[in-house]
Amino acid sequence: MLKDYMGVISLSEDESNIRSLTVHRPIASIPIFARYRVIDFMLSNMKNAGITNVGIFVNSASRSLIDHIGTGKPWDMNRKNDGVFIFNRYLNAAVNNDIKLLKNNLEFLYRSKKNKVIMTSSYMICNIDFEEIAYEHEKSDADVTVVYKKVENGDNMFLNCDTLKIDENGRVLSVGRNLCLTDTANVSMEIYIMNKEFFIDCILRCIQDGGCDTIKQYIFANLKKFDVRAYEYKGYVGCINSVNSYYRVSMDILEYDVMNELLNSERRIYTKSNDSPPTKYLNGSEIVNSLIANGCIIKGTVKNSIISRGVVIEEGAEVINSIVFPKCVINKNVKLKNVILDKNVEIEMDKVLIGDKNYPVVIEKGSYVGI
Amino acid sequence: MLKDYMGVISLSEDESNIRSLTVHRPIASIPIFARYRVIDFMLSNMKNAGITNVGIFVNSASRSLIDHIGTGKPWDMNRKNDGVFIFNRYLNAAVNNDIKLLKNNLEFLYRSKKNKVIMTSSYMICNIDFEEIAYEHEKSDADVTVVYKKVENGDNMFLNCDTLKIDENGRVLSVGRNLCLTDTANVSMEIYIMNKEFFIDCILRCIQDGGCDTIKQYIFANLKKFDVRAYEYKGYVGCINSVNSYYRVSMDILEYDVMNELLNSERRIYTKSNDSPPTKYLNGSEIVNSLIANGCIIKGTVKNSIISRGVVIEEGAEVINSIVFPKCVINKNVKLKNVILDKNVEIEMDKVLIGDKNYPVVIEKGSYVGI
Amino acid sequence: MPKKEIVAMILAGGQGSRLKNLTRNNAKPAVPFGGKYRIIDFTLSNCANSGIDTVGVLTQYQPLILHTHIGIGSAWDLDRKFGGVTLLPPFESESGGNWYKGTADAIFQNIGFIDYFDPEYVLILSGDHIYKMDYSEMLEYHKEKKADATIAVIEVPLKEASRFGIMNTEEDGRIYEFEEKPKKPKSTLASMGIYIFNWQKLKTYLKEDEKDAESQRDFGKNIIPKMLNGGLRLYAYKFEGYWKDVGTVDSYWEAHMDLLDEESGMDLNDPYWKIYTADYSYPPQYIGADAVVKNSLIVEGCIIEGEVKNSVLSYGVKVGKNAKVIDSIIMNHTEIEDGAYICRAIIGKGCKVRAGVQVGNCQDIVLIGDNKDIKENTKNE
Amino acid sequence: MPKKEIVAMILAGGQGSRLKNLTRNNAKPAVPFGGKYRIIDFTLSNCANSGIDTVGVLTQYQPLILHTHIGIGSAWDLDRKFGGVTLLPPFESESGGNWYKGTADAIFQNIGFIDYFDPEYVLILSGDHIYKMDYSEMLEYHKEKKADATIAVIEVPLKEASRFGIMNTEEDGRIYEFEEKPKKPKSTLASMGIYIFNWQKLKTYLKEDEKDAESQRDFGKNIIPKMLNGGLRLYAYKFEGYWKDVGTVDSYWEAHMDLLDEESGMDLNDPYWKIYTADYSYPPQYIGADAVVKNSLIVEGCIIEGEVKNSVLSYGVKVGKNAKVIDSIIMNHTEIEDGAYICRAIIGKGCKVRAGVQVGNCQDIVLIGDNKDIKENTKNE
Repeated sequence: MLKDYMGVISLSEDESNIRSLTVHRPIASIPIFARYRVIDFMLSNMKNAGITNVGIFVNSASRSLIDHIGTGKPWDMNRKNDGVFIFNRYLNAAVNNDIKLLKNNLEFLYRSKKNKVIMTSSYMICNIDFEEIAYEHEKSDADVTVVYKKVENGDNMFLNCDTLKIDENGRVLSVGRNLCLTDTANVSMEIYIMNKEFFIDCILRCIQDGGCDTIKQYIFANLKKFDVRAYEYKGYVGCINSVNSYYRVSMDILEYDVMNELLNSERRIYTKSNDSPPTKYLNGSEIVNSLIANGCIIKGTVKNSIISRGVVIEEGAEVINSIVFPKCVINKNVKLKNVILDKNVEIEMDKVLIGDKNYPVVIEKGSYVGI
Repeated sequence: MLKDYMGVISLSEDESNIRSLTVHRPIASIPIFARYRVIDFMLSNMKNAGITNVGIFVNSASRSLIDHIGTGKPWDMNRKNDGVFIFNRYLNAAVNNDIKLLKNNLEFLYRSKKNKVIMTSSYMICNIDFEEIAYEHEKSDADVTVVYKKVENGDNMFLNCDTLKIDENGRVLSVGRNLCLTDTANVSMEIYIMNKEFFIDCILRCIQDGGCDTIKQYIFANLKKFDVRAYEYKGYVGCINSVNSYYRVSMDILEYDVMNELLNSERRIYTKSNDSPPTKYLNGSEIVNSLIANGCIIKGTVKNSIISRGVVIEEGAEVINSIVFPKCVINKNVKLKNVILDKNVEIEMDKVLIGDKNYPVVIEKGSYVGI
Repeated sequence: MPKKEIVAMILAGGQGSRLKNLTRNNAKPAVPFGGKYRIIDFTLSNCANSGIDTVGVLTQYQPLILHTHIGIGSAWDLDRKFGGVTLLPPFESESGGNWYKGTADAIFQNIGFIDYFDPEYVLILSGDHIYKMDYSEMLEYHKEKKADATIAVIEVPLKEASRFGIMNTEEDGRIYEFEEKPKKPKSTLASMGIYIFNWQKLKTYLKEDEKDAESQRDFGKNIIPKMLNGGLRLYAYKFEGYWKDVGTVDSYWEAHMDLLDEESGMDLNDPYWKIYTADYSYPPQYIGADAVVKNSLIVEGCIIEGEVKNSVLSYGVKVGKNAKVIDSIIMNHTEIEDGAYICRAIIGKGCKVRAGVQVGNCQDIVLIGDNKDIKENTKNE
Repeated sequence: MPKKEIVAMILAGGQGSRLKNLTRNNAKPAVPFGGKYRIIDFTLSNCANSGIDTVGVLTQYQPLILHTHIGIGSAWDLDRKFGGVTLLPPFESESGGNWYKGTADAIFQNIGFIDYFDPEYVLILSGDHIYKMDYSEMLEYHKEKKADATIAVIEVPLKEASRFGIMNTEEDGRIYEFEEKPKKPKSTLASMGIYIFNWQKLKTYLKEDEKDAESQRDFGKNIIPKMLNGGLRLYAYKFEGYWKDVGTVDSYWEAHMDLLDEESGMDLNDPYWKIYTADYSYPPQYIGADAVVKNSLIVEGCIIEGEVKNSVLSYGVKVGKNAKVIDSIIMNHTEIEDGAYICRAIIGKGCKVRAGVQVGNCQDIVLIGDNKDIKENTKNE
């Protein structure tokens, strides 16, 4: 249990390629895998490592996030001392600038009795053992440890992610950006471990020196000065920074092994629960290779799809390779293929919506798709 | 119990004359009366009337407010259905504009099963019976009921407040602004009651027509069209919209009758509680006509003052006509007169700070006042 | 302190021994039901949905799971500043410790608790029935009739009436006679064990009954007959809707099959009458490529790779490839391995049914206790 | 499920009859203390501050106030997903209902609860002492000594030693003899009733003791001597600091006076060892223009217009003009009217001392129960 660590989740994430799902929310609170929000993974990773004090720093409008996190009870972080806190937009700051936000809330860091920090973003989905990484970090005596994944599909995933150039001792030499030109790449998972003192110092110097919008920029600009080590993560990582990657990661979870690794590990993923009844499958239903939440009523066909809480799928409807957010209604004989329905969408009887695997159709929250 | 009512607290309040206390917070979360925050009064008024669904709309940075409100447990509003919600700044809106904020969160209004709205601000401090007013409102068949106070000290308090011109039937004819030219005035307490449908309609029309920044402006611009009635409130009202008025209202509470009306009514005022021990008075202490919270250690003299939680007053120190926010330390032989200390201030031994009754000295949060 | 108009008291102390293995280490009201609920959730949710915010739960037999489940009542929005839910186990007082000797005695011993809220009315409920009922409507009826006591009744088939407490009423609903399990029933209105009393009246009768050495301290057997003898105004309130006493293994199984029947009138999906329960974080259900799922209720955490028909599966149940689960109830974290065949069975939590093993013969209902490792074909435990 | 290293069990079932009126309708651990606390808050806060997150509270005598006070343990941060605080009243099982017959029996009957967490160690505490202690340091000591059981002890004056259970130890702290209230004590190390046991060892001894018809089912009288006879490694852990058993009216009063004494070592203001309690919303204290307040502890909701010296006042106490409260403890919502004079008294909640009335003679301690209307001078109730 990492009793000396506090968590910092910086949600200064690039939303430019995932606008259609972030109209009403930051990436961190996009519904995912039928039951979760994106941020549940990093928050549960922290809980599972015994971290009880987490600050979430967010610049964009965060209504849905505040609702979701609440008192932090699902992550056992509803505590008198410590607990989870959301720090809101700093006036006039750009969305992907976290340094002012951190600076403005230094008190949170000072006040905590912890002396080390794990900083992450939310959009790298994984079920990871922070204890192991912290152990390696402390052993190495590095200033910063950054976690990365050696990917084989860098040519069509992880677009715009940081890539690390590493020497034989694991020290980070330089940081680039994945433009999907090669298949293999060392993609940074945006997980950083360092001493709290060092972290605070970076924030202050970054402000004083100017020129950096984010704390990682400051660290990467000083790779010669700081000892920054890379830790290779071998498990599954899903990167949610575009509609396309959101869709692909969602399809990944339908593979049993990925599902098992992410969701059925001893390290459980926690989320806010709702008072939904069991899902009711009626006689005409046909379900193949799908992930389904509670509270649904299913009379139709569901194949290779992800169905969130409280969805109704009427007789004769077919939902294929699609992702359905909570409380959608899919009426009789509707056909959906390669579609993402945001919350509270209703599709009228007999409608057909077919998207492309690489360009899934996205229907905005609350829409009624009729004639 | 007002089972059909929801509450809306709009914190689009003019902070221009109270800057020194609102650097880190909106007016709503300024500490007051040793134990409370300004918003506790309106929120408790709502709770005491049986209102269980309240939206708080705030444009300025609201960290301390979110901390204070939490899940709404102190006001029994930690509910599965209904409850208290904070709606944050709408991007790029001016501080004293509530209409965009309301418009952007119409879902909160639509989703509620209540059909009437009580809208208030936070800065008018009173312990008021909303049930009585709602009863009168419903009897009158008016579109809107607005609550006002006939004041006798309008020439030096209630600066910039709305003043109502009322006909013999209680209908509001026009709305002016108190520039402290006369002593008597009908000061609006910014409490409005109307149907939810009417309220939503006002929001939408206000946006469509343009020209109004706040919903009250829209209502007041249409006094010919709408039937707006005034309800006279006879109890104590303290208006917190300048440092001067904050100081005077604080001194008011030291009068037994005001204290009794505001704090010891059957309608209790609720607030977040802390784990503070009882206050310890030592042998040398002398306390006269003061309001003191838990968790203090008092060895010195306190006269006509308000001492918040966790304050230490050492031997020989004198605190007179002053207001001390939580966790201040007042060292030996310090003399304070007509002073406001914000949170976490420490005053070095032997220091003397003397302000004027009309211009109290304000020491900023976290300051160390030494040599 | 403001007073409360009505306080509900839920009798949740019974063992329910006819539920056999299901209540060996657990009180009947805390027996799992419907995949994610416990039996008492229905009564507690009825209280919450009826606007009753002050509830005492009388516990006695093996209450640990029940106490843990209810906690401070947050799941039912009953964690209130004044009122809310209070657990009332038997307690020791200066005059010694007393177990609850009967339903009426349990209330008698907690007169102090009820008096604290100074209510006009008391609603007596039992924690082991499956139904959805708006108690506020029953209270309206009680007030309208100016009754001293109102008893909820339900129409039962004439041939079954002799198994129940039967109310014989005037045309306007006033009860003139109560017969406990009559051989020749005169009516078909059976008591549901749901009573509204004027508290002051009830208190008087409870105190008198406590002095009666012959009394069994039971509402049905003692208090109601005494009230009738005393000339009090007792009225029957007719309930129309689904109601089931799940007191036996058979009725427990039937109630689950009713959940699967669209026509039964027990709909768990009603947004205006939600059934609340303590909720857990499990992953969504995973339905595999070769799975078949028909007419079933399944909750989160299940992994289905075989066939599930007419069944109710709780948290974290696994059904392996080519396994079949038919007409059955499977409790949490039980694993049905590949090729196993379950038919008309109730299987407790944490069991393992080994590959290829058959449980049940599709005729009698087979009940398997918790944490069993079933390696051989089983028709009766 | 992950296991827990240590589970704490707090014995909170006792009546504490020597506290007289204070425990007529309330268990001793729930008796108010120090203005805003209840006695058990100290033990629960010690658990929270020592990082122990799994706590069972064994209740028996009049537990309603205690149960309501503890709730799900939020005040002590003990509302945890796995672990937290669990209330354990006596319960009925298939073999019938059993009241707890002694301290050891109470633990014996809850073996199932402890086993659920599969702990290495069990910490046995009582809920009626006032002290601040870091149990994690005691656990460290226990591990260091490779002990089977560790008993916290405190040095007492030799002349008082015969009132306690006395541990006779080797130089390294190993206990070779335990004497319950010895006439000629060989040492001055008194047991504080705080034990750490290796759970598996304790379980064995509890099971054996349960078969012993002669046993009183008590840790001090039966389990510890049997362990010593069995050659187990028992160590004494010396506690240095404030510790007070508030079992009598006198010691209860003294403990309050200790709170007022800067030198006593019981500091409620320590930010690193907060004492937590269920907290209420009351207005700040109002100290009027003619009031005198010296060397006293006062909490919110009080209105002081008279004189208060060397006293502890709870929520909502009113002291009228020219009234004097000296060397006294006043419980919540009691009103001391104008000109009344209170000296060396403990006055229960909700009392009214009428104008000019004198309570106490400044010598013996006078104890007044709850909700009394005192119209005449009172020296003893």
